[in-house]
Amino acid sequence: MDERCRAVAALIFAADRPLSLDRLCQFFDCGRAELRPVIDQLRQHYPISQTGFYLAEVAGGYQFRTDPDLADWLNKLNRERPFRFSQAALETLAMVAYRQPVTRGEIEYLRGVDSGGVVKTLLDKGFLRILGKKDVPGRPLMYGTSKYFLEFFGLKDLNDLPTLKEFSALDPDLDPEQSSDLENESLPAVAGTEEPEIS
Amino acid sequence: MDERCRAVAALIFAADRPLSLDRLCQFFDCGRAELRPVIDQLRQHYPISQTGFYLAEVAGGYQFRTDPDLADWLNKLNRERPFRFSQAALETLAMVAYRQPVTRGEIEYLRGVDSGGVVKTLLDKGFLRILGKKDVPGRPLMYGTSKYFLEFFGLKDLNDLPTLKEFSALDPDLDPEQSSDLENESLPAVAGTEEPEIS
Amino acid sequence: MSIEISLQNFDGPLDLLLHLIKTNEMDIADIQMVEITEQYLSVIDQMRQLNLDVAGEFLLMAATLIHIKSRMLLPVIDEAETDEEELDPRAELVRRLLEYQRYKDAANSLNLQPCLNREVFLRQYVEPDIGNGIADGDFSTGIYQLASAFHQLLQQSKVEFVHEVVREQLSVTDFIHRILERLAGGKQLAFTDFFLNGASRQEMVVTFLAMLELVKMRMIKISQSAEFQPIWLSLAVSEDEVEQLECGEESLGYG
Repeated sequence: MDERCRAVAALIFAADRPLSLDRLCQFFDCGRAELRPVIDQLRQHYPISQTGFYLAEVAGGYQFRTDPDLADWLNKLNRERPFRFSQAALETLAMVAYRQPVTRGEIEYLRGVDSGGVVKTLLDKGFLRILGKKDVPGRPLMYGTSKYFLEFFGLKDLNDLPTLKEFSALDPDLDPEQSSDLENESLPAVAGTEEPEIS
Repeated sequence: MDERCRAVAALIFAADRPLSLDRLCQFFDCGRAELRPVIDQLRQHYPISQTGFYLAEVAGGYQFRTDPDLADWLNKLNRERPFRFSQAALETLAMVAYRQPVTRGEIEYLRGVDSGGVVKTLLDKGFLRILGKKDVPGRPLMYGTSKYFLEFFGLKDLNDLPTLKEFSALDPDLDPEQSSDLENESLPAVAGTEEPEIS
Repeated sequence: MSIEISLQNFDGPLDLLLHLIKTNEMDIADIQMVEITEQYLSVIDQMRQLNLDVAGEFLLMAATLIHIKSRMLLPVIDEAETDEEELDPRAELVRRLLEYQRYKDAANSLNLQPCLNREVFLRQYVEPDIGNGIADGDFSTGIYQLASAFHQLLQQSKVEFVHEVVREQLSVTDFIHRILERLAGGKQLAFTDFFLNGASRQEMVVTFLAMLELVKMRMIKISQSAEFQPIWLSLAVSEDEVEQLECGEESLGYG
């Protein structure tokens, strides 16, 4: 391994957040094309499930992480209990993740219950962030997921979210337009998430 | 590498201090003689000056550390660490954002502590700018947020800041009287509210 | 069929409905409204008998179900312009249930991802020379953190702040002039008259400072007939001298 490759590994190792390719390029004052092979070499050198920890691609950057299958061992080390999501928090987080930008009203329509408290908790924990205000009367706040959300779930980016399962019972005659909408929604819909009809 | 060897590597990697052989023996419920070869295998796998970081024996334990010859790169990382807001900086910035134009005296009145240093840091980092001098005795400087502030927080303009009413609406436990008081504070106050000049 | 469920186990009315549909092995696209409505209402009833608070959302859904059920009993008017949704009063509900089911599934699959500090761990050790004294948060700072900081500030200093909102500039000079104005024409006013109800702490302090300044300048007289008797304020100089008074904050040392 040449010095630059070693330096890249050391920087990723020492950084407290995932380091993006762009950030690394700034350090070495070079283009992405030059560093990409270096990253590839390192990822080959630190593959998953080989030596206890591996070079992962998360939240738009690179980070060393322990192998997930060693969780039981590592939990012995960890005195603190890991953060546990309530069903409500998880549902809300999923809605925001797949439908962002989304307003509180939209979340509440989808869930059928008041969600202010859950949204606040998720904001407090850093999983959500405020994206701005929606350009409709009342200018409600729009929410989206944070970088920490990606880091927490080990996702490269939003496209890395697990695809939404198609619901088998969906009757294609019921509302064809709607069902094709649903298919496309495995990806976060950025525009055209229809306004809920809240009376 | 077998699972125990990988687990040892992962534990050393994730621990917040060097792990001693004895401590590791506790984890695996086995004797030193059994684990010593595992450590040796890992030290061979992570030698110094090979891949950017190595398994070091320090303070009576084992720990992964970056190669000493890469210190220049790592110092650069530390220097260029993205600015993290301290609570004091965040409070002060919030205060200016919502109440601009605001004087240092007003910030200190609300925060209850000397804020000169924080204001200077925020000016240096480009989050704040000087709007002019207030037309009151002493002509104190008035501060406001900069264009960079808007960029940093992804805001179109100051109206994009969540109003405090919206904010407290997330928390159902907040007492209603308080939130109606806050309602008036929803937009950055433009007119100067001057502190009494009490020395 | 007897249903023994507690509403607490359900995230909301949609969750409860989905559960009922599943336990009845119904086709979600063809919900038997009479049956489902009955079962739903009986769950709500059970909760009420137990004197438990039934959240408004559950009641709203009950009303919706009854409404749909009654609409389904009406004859279908076969008009050309009625669209599919109007043909089936359940359409809206079915769509919401399907959508909700999808996010429930999504939530579960999200939970199966390896999570930080649950399945996956990061390097914890921080080299001693790292860190420049700036407090570390474990996530980045955004608008929310900003609004939150301000909100907390306001809560901490609630009392003072509320006054500050309505208060115009308070300066000792202003208060000196206010006191002089009120005493004009040789009036004598009680000390307490200057501290009316509703005055903020700052106003009181500044008023008091103004009085002390006036005494120091020998502009006013303060008198009391006996201990514990009212304290009276009056002008110590002629009106002309009052007119000539020039004082700024700086000359008073409050600048």
